[in-house]
Amino acid sequence: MISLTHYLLVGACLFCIGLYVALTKRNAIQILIGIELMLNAGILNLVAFGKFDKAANGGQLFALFAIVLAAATTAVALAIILNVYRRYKTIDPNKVDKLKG
Amino acid sequence: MSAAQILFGLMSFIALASAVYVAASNNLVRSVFMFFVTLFALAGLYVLALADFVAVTQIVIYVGGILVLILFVFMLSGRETLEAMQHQPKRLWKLANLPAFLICALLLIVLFNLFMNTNADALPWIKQAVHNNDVIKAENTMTENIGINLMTRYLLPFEVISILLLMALAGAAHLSRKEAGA
Amino acid sequence: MAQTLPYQQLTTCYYALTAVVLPVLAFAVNFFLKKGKAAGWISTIAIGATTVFAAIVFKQQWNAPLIHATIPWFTIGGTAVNAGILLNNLSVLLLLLVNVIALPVHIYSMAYMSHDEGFSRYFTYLSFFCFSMLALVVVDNLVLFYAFWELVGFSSYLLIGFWFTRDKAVQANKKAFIMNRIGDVGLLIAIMVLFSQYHTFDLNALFSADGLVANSTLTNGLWINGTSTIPAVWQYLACAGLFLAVAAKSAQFPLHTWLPDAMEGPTSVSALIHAATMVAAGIFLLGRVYPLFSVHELDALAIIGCFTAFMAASIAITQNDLKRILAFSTISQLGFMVMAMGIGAYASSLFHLVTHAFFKCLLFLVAGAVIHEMQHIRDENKLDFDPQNILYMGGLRRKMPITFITAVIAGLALVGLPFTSGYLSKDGILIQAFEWSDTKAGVFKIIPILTLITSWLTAFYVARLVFKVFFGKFRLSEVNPGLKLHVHDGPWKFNVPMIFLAICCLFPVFSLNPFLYEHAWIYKSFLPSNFLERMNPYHTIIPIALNILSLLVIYWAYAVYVLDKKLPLKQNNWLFAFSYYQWYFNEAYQKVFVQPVLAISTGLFAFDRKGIDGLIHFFNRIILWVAKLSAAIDRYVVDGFLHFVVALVRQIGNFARSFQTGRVQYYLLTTVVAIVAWVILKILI
Amino acid sequence: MNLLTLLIFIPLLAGLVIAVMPSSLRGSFKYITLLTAVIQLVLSVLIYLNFKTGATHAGVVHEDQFQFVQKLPWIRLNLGGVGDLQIDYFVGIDGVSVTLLVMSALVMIVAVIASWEIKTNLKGYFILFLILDMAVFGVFSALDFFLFYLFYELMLLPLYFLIGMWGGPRREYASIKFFLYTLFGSVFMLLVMVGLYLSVKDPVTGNHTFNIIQMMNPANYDAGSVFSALSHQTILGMPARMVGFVVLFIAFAIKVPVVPLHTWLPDAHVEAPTPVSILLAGVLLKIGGYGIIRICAGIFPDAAVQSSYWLGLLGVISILYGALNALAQRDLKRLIAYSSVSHMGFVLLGIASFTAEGISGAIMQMVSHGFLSSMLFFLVGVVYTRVHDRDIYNFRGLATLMPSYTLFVVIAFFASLGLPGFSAFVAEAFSLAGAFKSANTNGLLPQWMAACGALGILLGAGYFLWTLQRMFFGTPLLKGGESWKLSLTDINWRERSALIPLAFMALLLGVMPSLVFNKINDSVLLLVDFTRQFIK
Amino acid sequence: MNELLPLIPGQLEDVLTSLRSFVPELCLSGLFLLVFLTDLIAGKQSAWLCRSLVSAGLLVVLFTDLQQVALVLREAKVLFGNTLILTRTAISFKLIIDFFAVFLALYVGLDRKLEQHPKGLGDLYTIITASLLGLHLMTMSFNLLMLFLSVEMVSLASYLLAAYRSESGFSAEAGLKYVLFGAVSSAVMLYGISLIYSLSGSLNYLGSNMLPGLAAANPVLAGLAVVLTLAGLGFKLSFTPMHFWAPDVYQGAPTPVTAYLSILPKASGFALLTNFLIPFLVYERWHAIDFRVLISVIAIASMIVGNFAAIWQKNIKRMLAYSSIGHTGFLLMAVTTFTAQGIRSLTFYIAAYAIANLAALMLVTYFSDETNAEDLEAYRGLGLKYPVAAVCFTISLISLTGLPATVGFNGKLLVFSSVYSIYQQNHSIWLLLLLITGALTTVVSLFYYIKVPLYLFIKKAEKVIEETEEGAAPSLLPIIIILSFLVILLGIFPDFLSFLL
Repeated sequence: MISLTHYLLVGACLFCIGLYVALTKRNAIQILIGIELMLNAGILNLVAFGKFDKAANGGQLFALFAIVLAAATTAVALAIILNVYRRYKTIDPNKVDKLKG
Repeated sequence: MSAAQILFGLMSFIALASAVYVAASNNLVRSVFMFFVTLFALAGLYVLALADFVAVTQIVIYVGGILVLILFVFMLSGRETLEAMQHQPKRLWKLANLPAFLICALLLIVLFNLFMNTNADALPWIKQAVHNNDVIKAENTMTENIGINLMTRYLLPFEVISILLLMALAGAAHLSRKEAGA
Repeated sequence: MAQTLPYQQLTTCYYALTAVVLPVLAFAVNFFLKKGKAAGWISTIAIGATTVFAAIVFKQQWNAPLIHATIPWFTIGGTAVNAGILLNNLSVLLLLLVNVIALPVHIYSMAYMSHDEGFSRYFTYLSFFCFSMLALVVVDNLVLFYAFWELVGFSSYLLIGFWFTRDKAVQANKKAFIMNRIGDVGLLIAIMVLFSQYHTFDLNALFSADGLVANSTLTNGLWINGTSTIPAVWQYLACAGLFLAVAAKSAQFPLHTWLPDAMEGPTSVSALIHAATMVAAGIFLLGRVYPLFSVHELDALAIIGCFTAFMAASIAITQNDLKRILAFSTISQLGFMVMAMGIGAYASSLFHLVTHAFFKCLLFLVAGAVIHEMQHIRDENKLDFDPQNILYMGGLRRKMPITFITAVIAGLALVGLPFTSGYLSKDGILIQAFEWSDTKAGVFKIIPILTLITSWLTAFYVARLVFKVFFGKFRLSEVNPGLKLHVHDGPWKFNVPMIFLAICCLFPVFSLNPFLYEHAWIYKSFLPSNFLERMNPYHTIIPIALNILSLLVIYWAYAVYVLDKKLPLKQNNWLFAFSYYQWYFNEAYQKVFVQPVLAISTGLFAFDRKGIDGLIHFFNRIILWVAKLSAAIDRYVVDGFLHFVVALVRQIGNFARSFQTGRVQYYLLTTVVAIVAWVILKILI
Repeated sequence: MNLLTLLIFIPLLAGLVIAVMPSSLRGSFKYITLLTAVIQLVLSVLIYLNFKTGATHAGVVHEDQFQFVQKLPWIRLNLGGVGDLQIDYFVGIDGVSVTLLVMSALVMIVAVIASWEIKTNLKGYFILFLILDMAVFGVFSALDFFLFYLFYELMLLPLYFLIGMWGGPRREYASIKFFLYTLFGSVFMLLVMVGLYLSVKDPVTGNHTFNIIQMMNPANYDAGSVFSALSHQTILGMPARMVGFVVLFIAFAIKVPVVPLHTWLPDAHVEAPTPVSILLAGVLLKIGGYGIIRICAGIFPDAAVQSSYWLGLLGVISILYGALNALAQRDLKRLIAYSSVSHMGFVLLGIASFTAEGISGAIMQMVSHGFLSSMLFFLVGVVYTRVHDRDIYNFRGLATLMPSYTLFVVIAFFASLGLPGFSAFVAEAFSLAGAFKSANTNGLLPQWMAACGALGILLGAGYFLWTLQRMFFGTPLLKGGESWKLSLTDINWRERSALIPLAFMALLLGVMPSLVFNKINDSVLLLVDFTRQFIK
Repeated sequence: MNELLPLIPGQLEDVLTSLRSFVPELCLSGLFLLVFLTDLIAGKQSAWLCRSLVSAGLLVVLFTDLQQVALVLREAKVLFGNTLILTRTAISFKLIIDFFAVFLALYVGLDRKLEQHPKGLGDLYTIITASLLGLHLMTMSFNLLMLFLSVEMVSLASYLLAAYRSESGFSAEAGLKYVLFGAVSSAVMLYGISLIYSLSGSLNYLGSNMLPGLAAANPVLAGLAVVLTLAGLGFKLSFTPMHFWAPDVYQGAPTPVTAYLSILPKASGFALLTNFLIPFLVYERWHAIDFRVLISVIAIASMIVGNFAAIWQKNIKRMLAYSSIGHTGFLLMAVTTFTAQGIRSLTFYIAAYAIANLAALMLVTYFSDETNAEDLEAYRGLGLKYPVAAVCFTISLISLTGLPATVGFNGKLLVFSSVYSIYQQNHSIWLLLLLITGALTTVVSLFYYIKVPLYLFIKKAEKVIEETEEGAAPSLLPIIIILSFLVILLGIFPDFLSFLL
């Protein structure tokens, strides 16, 4: 039997690593990967606890929806990143800072 | 220590280690592939949590979908893009990242602290679920269950997300389309 | 009229009202007619008619029970303020006096101002003044009193600044108005104190024999009225305010300096306003509110009056400007009146007011006539000299006999020699001053003695004036030998008024007995005080001593100014040209009398200029300085605070937007920091 | 049709007419506006003549005693839990407002006449002017707090533009300063208004209400509500009613303006075009005083009475400070602006006394100052339009060049400095008398305040006479030399037609103050009576 | 077989009954498909067709919205197995959303820059229609899954819209920032939701487990879970400290999209927020977070940040963005009451804000199209050249400031009264601070709002105003006038609006 706390702890680590990636990387795609890590932390929690929700199965289904949404978000984000690359010839979000103040 | 626990430890280690690599690496392609590893490891963890369907979806969508998509972007944007992306200055530890690191570490400590203080296995609702036998056992096949739920209880989200995907498709297609064609 | 008055009284009231209203009609007509010579006649006819009405009112009302007629004016809160007239001896006397003085001055003015561009404007103002003055004397409540009190000051302002292109005139009228305003504020405060204590403005209710004021007492530091009790300090404040009003209007120390400056106005105006009528309004006010003053307050009045009298007289001695001499003389005489009020010689004070009005007015008219001629000389010979300086005049008695004679009569009256009206009134004051001082501590003896000295000083400067102007030779022609001299008496418009006024300066007008002031009808009508039984020796000694010494002084003056023809001031280089004896006299005069007096005089004048005026300038500067300071505060502190707030707001805004670096990861970091901070806060608390 | 409603909304109608007229007819705009103003004057005079006096028509705290009342249900928002939001279109007048209406109507006409000098953007100008016009009358007649506030705020924007678009060189600064200052006050007023609304219930319908009159009756307050006198609530540790009063007072004090909230006024006046200065000084400042009487003292009599010492003190400070500042000015318009501060100080002092004399004096002062300040600003405008300069030091001897003009200046100056025979004298005298009497009758103000206030009269003489002497008397000497001499022609018939009625009114009210006092007396007495019960 | 089988008929029955209360959303879905297909088929001409289709369709949706009012007269309806709740408030929000969507649908075609977008506008309509479905769901969602899903749906649509003008660097940049910030937010929210699920085992707000589970858990952990979820919502509402994206995105996005972003997601976000928070408040054993204090602090911070930072802005869109942050703060003020009255004032204020803000942004488009003016400096003297538009601009800004005789004032008044009435009961210092901040920031907001009329009317143009060749779309100004007229009309007769809400 694997303790749920362990899942939570792994999820927390994943979340924080993902957050760190999202905060520090100088590349939009890497940031996106960081975000995926964060999402997976959430999904992990849902799945782990979904074990105890057999009838409604909320956890697992939520995880499924989340995965699909993550995919859609990524698709959209990548399309946008591609666009930015066409305009700015960089995908470092810190160099894309004409809008500020 | 049961096999499940060993597997859990292994999977978690792989997932976290690869995630740390993603965080530490500056090479985009490598980090993408390490992320691939993370996802696999996570899928393993899902299986351990008796969510085989989710694990499969994870692999299919992420690996088959997202990662491929990312690689597509590399190619669409041409060779020079890839090079530009790869040739980033080597900065494993930049001072500028320190605040982010600190805040993430702090958050992690806080979360650890909170989770350790919470006996997750003894939460009231879990006890109640165990009591009601509302727990997924290893022998259950949940695919059927998921199917029924998707068509009844979660019919609305299921339909909505289809529209969402359609919209995302239209939008993403619009953005990536060549302008001259319009 | 709201009250039911007997028919007789009603007509009297209407006559009095007509007397007041006619000048304002004249004013209105002149105001709208603008230019034109008719203005003079309109005003003069109006004042003539007014005089007639005033005389009728006087005849009917003199020594009759007072008439108090009112109509409701407005109601404010619980207080109904009435407008009305109060006719008693005091008011009808003044009503008549003002008219009797004003009519000659009007006639005189028609000639005096005939060549001035502002002829109609002049009469417009003059009528307005007459209206204000006449109204002032008949009104029955403090609000109206204050109103006309200030309007009188306003018309004086207009008339002083009549030649508004002259800077000095404009400065002078500003000064006059502001000084009067100080007095007005005093009066206003006094009125408000009275109102808050007695809840009425009615003069009759307040100050009649058994009025509210008479029935309230000052005990144990409290001012007790039938209904309300307030600290006595408010009574002092009321009296102080009233005194301030009197001092400003009647040019008493320390608010007297505007009057000499006011001589920038036309001389005829000086004659009417700044000699006879308006300046007497202060005395009139004292007469109206007399019951309010307690013994100590009266003492203070006496002291100040006496001091003013002496000071002004001593200054008058050395002045060379004809009108200024007269102005200081006026101040001095007003000082007498105030002092008389202070010592309780109520009747004498008012009596002196009347007599003084005539002779001082006359003196001004004389001065006007002389100045008129001097101006004529100046214009004819195209010279540049001050036509008012008596040093340029001399020997005019042959050229201008009528003027001369009237001047002498007025001068004698001013000095107070027997057979003149001045003797009657002044004597009374002096005698009563001595009697009064007997009842007081020894120090108060100074007051009658100082008064006595002032009388002699008066004699001296009057003599000096007359001798300088009318005796000896015409000094200007000595300097400019080829001078064209067409000097003569004025037209009838000059002479008739002067002769009329001169007659009024003689004793029969006031008393058939030329020596006993107690027999004067005016005096008798004002309830003389009780301690004047002709028992005590003052009644004999004082007139005799006074007059003999006065004559002596006049002789000195004659000796110095007519026989000598040289100013005693510059004696040293000129002395040998004259007889030894005379020189000796001059020397003695210098050493014993003139120099000390002159020293005091110059000192006082300096004090007047530097001290009081200086003080006023100082205050002026302080106020201006405070004004600048408050303007600076306004700009830098009050507005500065506002600008500070604006800057603060902007800085907060700047801080808020400083997070907006345009870097999305920075945004995320900030957000996460906020969340983590919240969590830590939550854990800590 | 209710006369009052007609009076309020006629300008709006005219504004719409102008708005739809083509610009080619721009020459007629001013005549339309003038016609509107004249109609308003006629209406207001009609109202004045038909205004009944007597203790049964006192108004103030008795809703049924108001006259020319029109009360229509307007907004009924169902808000769920707390009942309907009850807002009425409720206008009516009592003694406090009736004279101000007539005064405003006359000043409007003068302002329209002064508007002849406006040459640009006529359409916008007159529309804004008419909106302002409507708002002014609305404020004076509104008896519903919401309506009052609506009109109150409605004045801000037109004024902002009127100053900002047609003003002098620093108009941007002046207009924004004015706007922010006033808005600062009114936004907090809004908070108090809401608090009052939630504290007061209409006894008939049981809804919360904005009815000002009902807010004056302590019985209408919900037990336990913030502003209920019985519940002794506190806001930030201070008694709630006191806080409410202070906030409202600050809002109106900015309008009055009371030192130290006055600094918008000199700037606004200096930069505003003449007609706007006239409106600002003649009408808008009065709204501050009116608000203090009607709203502050009416709704929070207890707090007003408690803080009357401070009100009086502020009044005295305004009187002296304004006068001193006026003395230090060399811009004629600024001088007059500061003199307004000084004169409006009397209003505050009179109100603070809570005596019949004081309050009547204050109202009289408002009416009087309405005429006189309009006249003064009009007169400044006369010189300014001719040579575009107002510096006192740049002129000398104008009396010779412009005798009629000088005559009006003299009248206006002397009337302003409180010369008897003009309205300001009666007003100031009774404001002071009230303040003086206060110590004796209700013990609210110490006498020294009145005495200090009297000093303001003296200082007033100082700056006006100085100006007269410096600018008008003496031999003519102008900075602009001959060209100025040519431009400085004496006033024309149009200017006269504006000045004469003002001078006449100032004189008339000075001679017959009963024209005002008779109409206001019952209301004032009632108000004094009403406040007296709160004096401890 | 499966133990769920017996439940299937009941649940299908529930779905079928729920569909009856789901007509507007069904219509929207149909409309979406229609537009999507039209866009595909019609190709180049699609913009015009889609526009008419969307506008007409939205009118139908509006009509069905109105019909729903009758359904919930007595009580709220729970639909689709507790995933949605249909209340009167939700209908109000839907009405607001659909009403403004009609205007937006018209507006997007009237913006020259968007109109000239080389890839056509057809996709835009597709995205908007789909997002409307998301918005509708947001207003009704009563379930964490639905919450996440609908928020994501709207977010995705928003990213796409912000980045829509792919030829513009600004648009792309705005899209990038938006998507990155948004994706992190949604990840955070998902994590928060997962924690809530972990602690309670339930996704339904009113499920038997959710609140007891959370209340029983470690308060910090439960609080954290809720706060992380709120963070995701905060992103949609752009309240401080989740506001950072807003100025950049609002400025960079095409102006009609800015209008969309500043109105619709905000409105439904508030519906979502209240739906999410109210169960916590109703549940008396919940003590982990005092939402009233939390929301008050956020509201105060938002009002201060938004209004104060706006003072510095030179670009009008950016200024409006900051101001919209301030308005969010003000709206949160209404949320803090958690009463029916408060919610009514909330909807009223949103509607008021939306009208004025829409008008203002349309005017930004108008001036930008007429003279290429984007910054305040470029507005110099335009007021005299375009008096009608400038007057409308002034009116709408006055309404945003909240001065009387405009609808914004009534909104402000209602919000103040609702907060006040709560303050009267509990004397919370936070509410008082809220009121004071609200008042103060109103003054501050005037400071920058008035700059626009200042530049339009009062500052004189320094150089000749250059007009663009084609100028603004002719039908833009009439719409603006209608909106401005509404601002005034509803300012004087707010009953018309409150009747609908």
